[in-house]
Amino acid sequence: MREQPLKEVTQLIHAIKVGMVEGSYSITNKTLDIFKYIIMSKSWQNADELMRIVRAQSRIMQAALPQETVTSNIARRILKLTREEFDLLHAKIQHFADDSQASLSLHKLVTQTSESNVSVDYSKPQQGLREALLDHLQEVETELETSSENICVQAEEHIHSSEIILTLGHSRSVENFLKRAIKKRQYLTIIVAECAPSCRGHNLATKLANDKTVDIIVIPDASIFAMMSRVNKVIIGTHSVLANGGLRAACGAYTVALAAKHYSVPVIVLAPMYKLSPLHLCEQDAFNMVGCAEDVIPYDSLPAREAKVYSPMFDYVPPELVTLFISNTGGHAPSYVYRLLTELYHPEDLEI
Amino acid sequence: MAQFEKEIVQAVLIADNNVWNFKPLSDDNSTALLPLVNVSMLDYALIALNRSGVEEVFVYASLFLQNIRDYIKQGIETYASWSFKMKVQVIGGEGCRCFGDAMRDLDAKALIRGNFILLGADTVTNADLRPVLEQHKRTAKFDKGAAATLVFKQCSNNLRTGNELLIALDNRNDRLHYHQRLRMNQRETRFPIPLDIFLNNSSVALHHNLLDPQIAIGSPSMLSLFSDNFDFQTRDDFIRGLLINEELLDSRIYVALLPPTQYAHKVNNWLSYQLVSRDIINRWAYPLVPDMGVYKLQQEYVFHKDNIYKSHDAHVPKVALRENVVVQTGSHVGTGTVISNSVLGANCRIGKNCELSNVFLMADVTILDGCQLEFCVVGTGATINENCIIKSGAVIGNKCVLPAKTQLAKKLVSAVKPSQEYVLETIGPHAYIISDSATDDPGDSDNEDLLPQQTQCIPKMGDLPSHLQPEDSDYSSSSEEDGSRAPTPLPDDTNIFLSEVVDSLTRGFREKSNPDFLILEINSSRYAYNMSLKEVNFNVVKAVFGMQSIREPANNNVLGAINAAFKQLGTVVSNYIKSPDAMLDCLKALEDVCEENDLVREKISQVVHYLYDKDFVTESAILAWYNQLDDEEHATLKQSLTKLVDWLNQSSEDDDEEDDESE
Amino acid sequence: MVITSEQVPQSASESTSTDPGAPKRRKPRQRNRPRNKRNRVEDKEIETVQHSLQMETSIPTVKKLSGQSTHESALIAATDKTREQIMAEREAKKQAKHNKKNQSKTVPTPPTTKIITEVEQTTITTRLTTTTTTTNDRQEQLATTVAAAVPTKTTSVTSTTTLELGENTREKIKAEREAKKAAKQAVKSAKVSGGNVDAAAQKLANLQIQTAGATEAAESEKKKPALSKAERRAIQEAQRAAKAQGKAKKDTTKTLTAGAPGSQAISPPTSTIGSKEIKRDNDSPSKIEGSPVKSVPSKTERDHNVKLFNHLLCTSKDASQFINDPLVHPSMARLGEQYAKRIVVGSNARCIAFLNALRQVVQDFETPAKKEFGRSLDVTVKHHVDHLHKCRPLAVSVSNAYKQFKNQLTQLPVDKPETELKDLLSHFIDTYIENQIGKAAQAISGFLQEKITNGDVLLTFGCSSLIHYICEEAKRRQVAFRVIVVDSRPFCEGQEMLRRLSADGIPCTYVLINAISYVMPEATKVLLGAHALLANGYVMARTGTAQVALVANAHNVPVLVCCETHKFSERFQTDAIVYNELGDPNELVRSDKCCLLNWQTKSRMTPLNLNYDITPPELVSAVVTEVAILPCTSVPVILRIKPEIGY
Amino acid sequence: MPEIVEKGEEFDVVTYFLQLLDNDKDMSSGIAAIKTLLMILEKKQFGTIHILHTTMREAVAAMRNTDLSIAAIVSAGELFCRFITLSLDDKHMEECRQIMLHRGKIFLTKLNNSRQVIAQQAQRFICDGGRILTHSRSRVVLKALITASKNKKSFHVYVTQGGTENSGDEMIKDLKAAGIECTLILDSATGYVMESVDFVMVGAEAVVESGGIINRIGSYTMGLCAREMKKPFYVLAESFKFSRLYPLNQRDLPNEYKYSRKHLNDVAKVHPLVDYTPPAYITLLFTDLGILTPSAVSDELIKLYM
Repeated sequence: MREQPLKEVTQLIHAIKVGMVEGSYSITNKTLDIFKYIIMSKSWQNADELMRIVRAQSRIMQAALPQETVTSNIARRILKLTREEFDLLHAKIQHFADDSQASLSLHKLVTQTSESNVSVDYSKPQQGLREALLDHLQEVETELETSSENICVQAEEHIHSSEIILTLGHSRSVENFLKRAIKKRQYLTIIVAECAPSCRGHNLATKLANDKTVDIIVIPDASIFAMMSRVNKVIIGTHSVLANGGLRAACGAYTVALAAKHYSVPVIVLAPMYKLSPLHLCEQDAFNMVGCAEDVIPYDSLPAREAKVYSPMFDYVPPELVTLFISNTGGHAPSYVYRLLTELYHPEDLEI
Repeated sequence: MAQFEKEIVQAVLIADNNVWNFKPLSDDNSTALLPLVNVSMLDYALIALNRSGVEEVFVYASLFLQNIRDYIKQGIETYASWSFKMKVQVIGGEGCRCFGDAMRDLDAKALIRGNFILLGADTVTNADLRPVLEQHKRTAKFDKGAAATLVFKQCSNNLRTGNELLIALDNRNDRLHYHQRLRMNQRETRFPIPLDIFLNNSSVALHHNLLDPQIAIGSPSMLSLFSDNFDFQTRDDFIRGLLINEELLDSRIYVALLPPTQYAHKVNNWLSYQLVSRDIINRWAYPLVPDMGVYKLQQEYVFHKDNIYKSHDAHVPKVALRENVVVQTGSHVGTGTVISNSVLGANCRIGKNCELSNVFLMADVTILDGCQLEFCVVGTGATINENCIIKSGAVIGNKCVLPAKTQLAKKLVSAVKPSQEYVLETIGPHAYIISDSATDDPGDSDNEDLLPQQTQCIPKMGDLPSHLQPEDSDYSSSSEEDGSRAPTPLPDDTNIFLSEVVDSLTRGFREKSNPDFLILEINSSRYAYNMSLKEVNFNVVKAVFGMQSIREPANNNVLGAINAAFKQLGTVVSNYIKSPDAMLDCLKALEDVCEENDLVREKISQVVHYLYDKDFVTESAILAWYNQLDDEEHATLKQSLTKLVDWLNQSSEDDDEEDDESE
Repeated sequence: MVITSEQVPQSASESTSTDPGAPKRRKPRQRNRPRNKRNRVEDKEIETVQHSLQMETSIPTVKKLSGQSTHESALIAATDKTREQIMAEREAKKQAKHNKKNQSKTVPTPPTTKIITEVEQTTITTRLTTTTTTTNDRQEQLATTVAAAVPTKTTSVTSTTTLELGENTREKIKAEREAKKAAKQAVKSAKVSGGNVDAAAQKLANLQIQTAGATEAAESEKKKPALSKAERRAIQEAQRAAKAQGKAKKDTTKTLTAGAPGSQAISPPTSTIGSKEIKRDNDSPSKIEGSPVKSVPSKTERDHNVKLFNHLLCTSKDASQFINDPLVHPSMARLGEQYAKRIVVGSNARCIAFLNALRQVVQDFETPAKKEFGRSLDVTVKHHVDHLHKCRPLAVSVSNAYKQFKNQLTQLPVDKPETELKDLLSHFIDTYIENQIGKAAQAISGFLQEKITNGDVLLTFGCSSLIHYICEEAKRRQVAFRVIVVDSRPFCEGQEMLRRLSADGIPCTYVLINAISYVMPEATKVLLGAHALLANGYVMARTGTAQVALVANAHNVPVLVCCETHKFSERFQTDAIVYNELGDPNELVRSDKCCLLNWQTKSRMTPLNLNYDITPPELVSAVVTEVAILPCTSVPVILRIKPEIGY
Repeated sequence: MPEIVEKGEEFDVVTYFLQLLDNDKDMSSGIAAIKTLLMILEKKQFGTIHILHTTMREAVAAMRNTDLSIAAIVSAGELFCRFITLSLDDKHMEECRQIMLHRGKIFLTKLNNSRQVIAQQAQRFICDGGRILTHSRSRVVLKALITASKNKKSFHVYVTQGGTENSGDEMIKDLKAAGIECTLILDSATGYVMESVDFVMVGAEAVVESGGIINRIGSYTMGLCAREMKKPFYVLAESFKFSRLYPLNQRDLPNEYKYSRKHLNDVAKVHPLVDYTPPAYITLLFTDLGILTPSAVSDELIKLYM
């Protein structure tokens, strides 16, 4: 990395590493703040420079925290925004309308005219761009804040009364979603797989159990399959959604999805927009992230030291195992994710 | 001491420890900068402090002060993760020779304002020290004389690295009473523990499986204590001194044990270096693992299966890496080479068809084709030419150049020709084998933990003993899972039991202690080893005869000895030998004894008769025993007994009466 | 302080406890295991109790008379008996000689009947005295254990059993002594009424039969013909004998009085049963103590039941309900306890343990008066099995073994004497263990050996003795393979598996079950143990197995289920919920700071701890049995030909 | 001026087309077709758009009559026609012809380096030490593999023979030349090899609206196997191969796609040359428009033709 990281960026990275900032929502928020700060700063004169800075910083973050895809997602959003705003202003000046969202497509390929294929040069200064960006950022922020809420409101549409729902681990959006559902519907039974070794499922269970009208069953991960035969719906959160509609979700999600498939139980995944990342699952190893061996088996148990002990954090869930995505903009089929992505990010920003 | 609000947490980091153990790599750089899994030890320590919320750190160095200064500076520039929210200062002077001096110096400088964390630069831990600090503060509230809280880690590791401890502490207030390091080379069979510890304290707990990661929480008084007594050279001196004359100095030491989930270990020699490297690579010290970008901002490695950490731009074919390997950037490995359980520093070049296992390469090492390395360390910039075979704990110093076909084992090789007396052999223009014995005055290194027994030689790397002695089965939990076939249980339980009984009996005999206690002891050990009653009977008798006094009795008067013994221990024996079968066991035991102790064998008939007289065994038992003795095996025994037996047969009644009278 | 100082070596040795051994080692181990768990305080207690007993036994006879507490007095009684019996014995001998001397003069006239009855009485009284004494000091000892903070059952058993040994011998000896006395009296009377000696000898003989332990004395008697020397001595001792005998009388009476309360407590029993009975109702209170105080009050338990599983009885841990049943043989009682406490787990282990216990029962079984051996035994065994079922639902392996045993009973020949039948049965049990478990395992591993080849990566789940055996075998054949051990909370049996495998030097990888998709790509074969194989080809095994099979299928890894045919079951089942076993929900609580702690307080929230799940046959590539490698679907076939297997 | 101009010295579409292909073995028939059409556009004068269209259609038809498998040609032709219609506006015929020619050039250049783009995209999926199965010969796949091996990735490639004309052998030859280790296997060995490979990577002659592909016979089988063995099935195809066709199954596939010209009159005896692989069996499509899921294809086509 030739570019020097900003102080804020390094601090954020450290905070995330140490675990002071956790949960993709808060990470996203913090990242957004940083970019906001960058935009407000006078360090750039034109869109081009801005984009370069953003790229650089997000690249640094990516290198430091390859697992936290949300940071680069936000960066992409920013870049897209800049482009759009720029084009808009540009268009205002010389009446030239460019179908901004139409990315690199067959249509474009065919209709390319000489002038349109030389890409817009962003380097020419554009007054009012900063302001435009800032208030556009406002929208993004609000979207971020409301995303969880927007997902919750759809709870009624997906859960009927006296359903048996299975979930895994503890995802913030799932928690809210289920709470909403519990409020609206009676006699729900919620089965929570504990998701060892961290067993965050326990927290979720205790959080939900405050309500009288719902039955909470906590099961070890081993009995997922056994219970699945009675489950009507599987509702899980995810760490991020990949370009092909696959998931990178908490470890164990794959088994859940597979079991659900086996009993043909619909699998609903709650994924706010900022978790959509235009990446494909390439080399398995880089994809995953392995935690502490200590969690799995105590260090003092001597045989453990002879053996290799893994506690991976994520599972890849292929799209065909997912029935439905619920994002803050509504429900989507996994096969439609690509579209969302093209709307969300500019194709030239896919590789930052 | 009473703290005002908002006191900043300070820590003292003692650099360059155990210089001697890391020869020759410690010759031209500080041990604190010795890379462990490609991250210098100093970083580990600093990160540990940072993670436990320390705000100000004083790195105290005496040797290579400048290097450390530079290193810290550079670290801060490259956003080393410890540089956040933590102020790091390097202090120290060439003058200071040992830990004690450092402490005194610090006291003089008066930098420490409150309780502080005291850490060796060679400590690797992921522990959060805040709770320990709190604990120390609490104890300090109650006990103004609380000088320090030592932090230990429980570890059932059957490998000695020189950090193992035996301590006695008051398990009500965790106060340290006794502190002894365990020997590294030959295992102790018994520990002398001053009796008064038990006399003066109502409850004492002994911990014999502790590891000393060189972490301590110090009160300001600790420093002053050092400056007051100049004989305190090392931390151990300090502890010893305080323990010996507590009331004199009116200050006490407390102990805190780390929770089992937290990792802490000290790298004080190559052996522990190897051990800790393995643990780090196996992710026991998480998050202090290579792929978490421990101290760099960026992540350097990609984690692959089988604990392979490969840098993004290392040109190493997958097939070359077996398991537990870390490969730094820019390293290149030739075809046909196989690497396992090793660490490759930056820009290492390894030729074709080499075999590396348990090898630790620093940066810029070049290894040419066909070499075989195992259990060795190769310093920065060293070059190893074709077809060398290096193994079992050899250490190749920085910039060494080994000529082709060199074969080394257990040797330390240094590039520069050191002062004469070390050099054993010269194998090349840039390779001198130097002596690894630390016999010379260890004072010249900061002998913070140079233990007397370490002066024999520097512990080497080697094949770590398998941790799996059958006896450490921590989980019988599902042991019943097993139907008929399981690892056969350890046979020597009974022997341990026997030896213990012998011990307690001999002691009891010597100290004329109350038989009740002896019985109690025996019972307890009986339960400990889960002996059946039969075995107990058998062993007790065996033990009685196995006692020193009977094995080598004064002027070979066995009977006398036995008589004496039984006078003292009769009650004990009779307590076990009641039923006929017990008597039979007893006699069988005797049988065994005869095998070992010929004095007894000669006098066997008398012995038996003695037992009979003293009513330990009945006539019927003796007869039964006699009958079941088979003729060829115990011919001598039998014929020596015949007399007794038929005498019994007839004259039973007579001595019966005597017995009746004597009752 | 001495004690505390002792703790260290002790604790050390405890941490390094003995580890699983062959079945012969089983019993001690079972006793040993919970010891590790037990807190040391009450460990000491026990010892002190023990020790106090022993001390008192060794108090010189002078002090004896000053017995305050019933406990001590009882002991004293016991102790001075130990002294007396020696004397008594000797007297008896003298008497015997005496008779022999008088033989010549005596005139044969047979009033035998009366004498015999007399003998009977004496023996019975002795029984009573002995038993009562034992009860007394036992209860004392229990009292102390009760005082001790919740001792686990097994400790008290160890202590009691150790005592028992002592007791038994003491009883024997006493009995013996009484016998002698009886004999003597008999002889006297014989002398008076000119009773013939053969009668007396006869009586002595059958007395000896009754009172084991008297034998060698009897031997000596028989061996001693009327030697002239002996005779002379005998004469000169006559009066001393009289004196001694008087003394003996005295303390029998004493013991009788001492024993009085105890004796009416028990209905005067027949010899062997009687002693057993006492042993039982001595053990029971201790066991009740021993059963861990389950924090789950039964009511909260009830409204915390998962609706889906209301039909499954959650094995109630209330020990008393299945302990103090007078008709249960101690070995069975213990086994039941071990089942309930999950000390004996794994269908093989459970089966073997059951059979061993069964052997005990058979050995100690006595046909009630004019009952047919097979039938009555069948009844008792049935009762025992029910008892076990109460403790924990029977494993399929066990119930199968039981079935086999039953039809063995029906096939028993009628004409043979009881002892022979017993031998027959125990032999049957041995063969069953040998064939169904031992041989089967060998056969199965034999089948699998050619399936395990160099470079294989076996993936296994939980801990299965069979699979461990197979791996050992493969290792012995120097196959270069490694094993991935998949484990799951809360049982974590995989850790045990890992321990054993790495003890054999097999390279292992250890993951929890939700990480299985991470390791599955490496795996080349999946080996699974089974609890049972159902008739519709479904595999019933430790919960999680199905998941492993599922993921394996998703990765096209062949799944082999290893299962001896004695685990095959006629049951049909299609999901894990109809029939299953609920473990203790508290096991899910990880630590005291786990938020699941005291879940009972939370409304409507239940940790659910299923024991088994059902793997559908389509997920299983093959079942490896000792018969052959089969598809799941051919289980019924095996079931059909099952009787021919093994024996 | 009147349209009878230039009717003379007939510019023969087919010969031109064929010789284009001869000159450059690596050129795909699609590109050739478009080149030819452009050439026509250049060479000829058109009075009206109608005429233009007709000529184009004729040209396409002519090219279809050649012996090559037509899928690519058809799609390319359609694309070009579309291109014309889109770029036509009510300007004077002549100038918009100029525009067309200009755009055509750009269009062509884009198409030409599309392979390069695709190869780049495929890189991250070709992992070191992997094993790849591919079906007979595809220029795109070849390019992708070669680029991969260029940046220090070692992997093994299994190549199927690919029916009667053993195009697999050529593939092997090329790979060997590029220093990639590879094995030639029978088409019928697909199922056997599938177990051991990491993923399948095939080219395509046409990508149809469903997102499925039309490719040399055997691809379908391969897809089925891949699905059964849960291996990813990647397709590499340039965007001009997208064609507006929606085959329901093999039978529904038009004959002229399946059979070469000469057999068309009776197809009872002969083997089809291509088969249709439904989208369900395809994991991803690598195109110069980016990495697409099958469902994205129809999206593209819709955008173009609506």
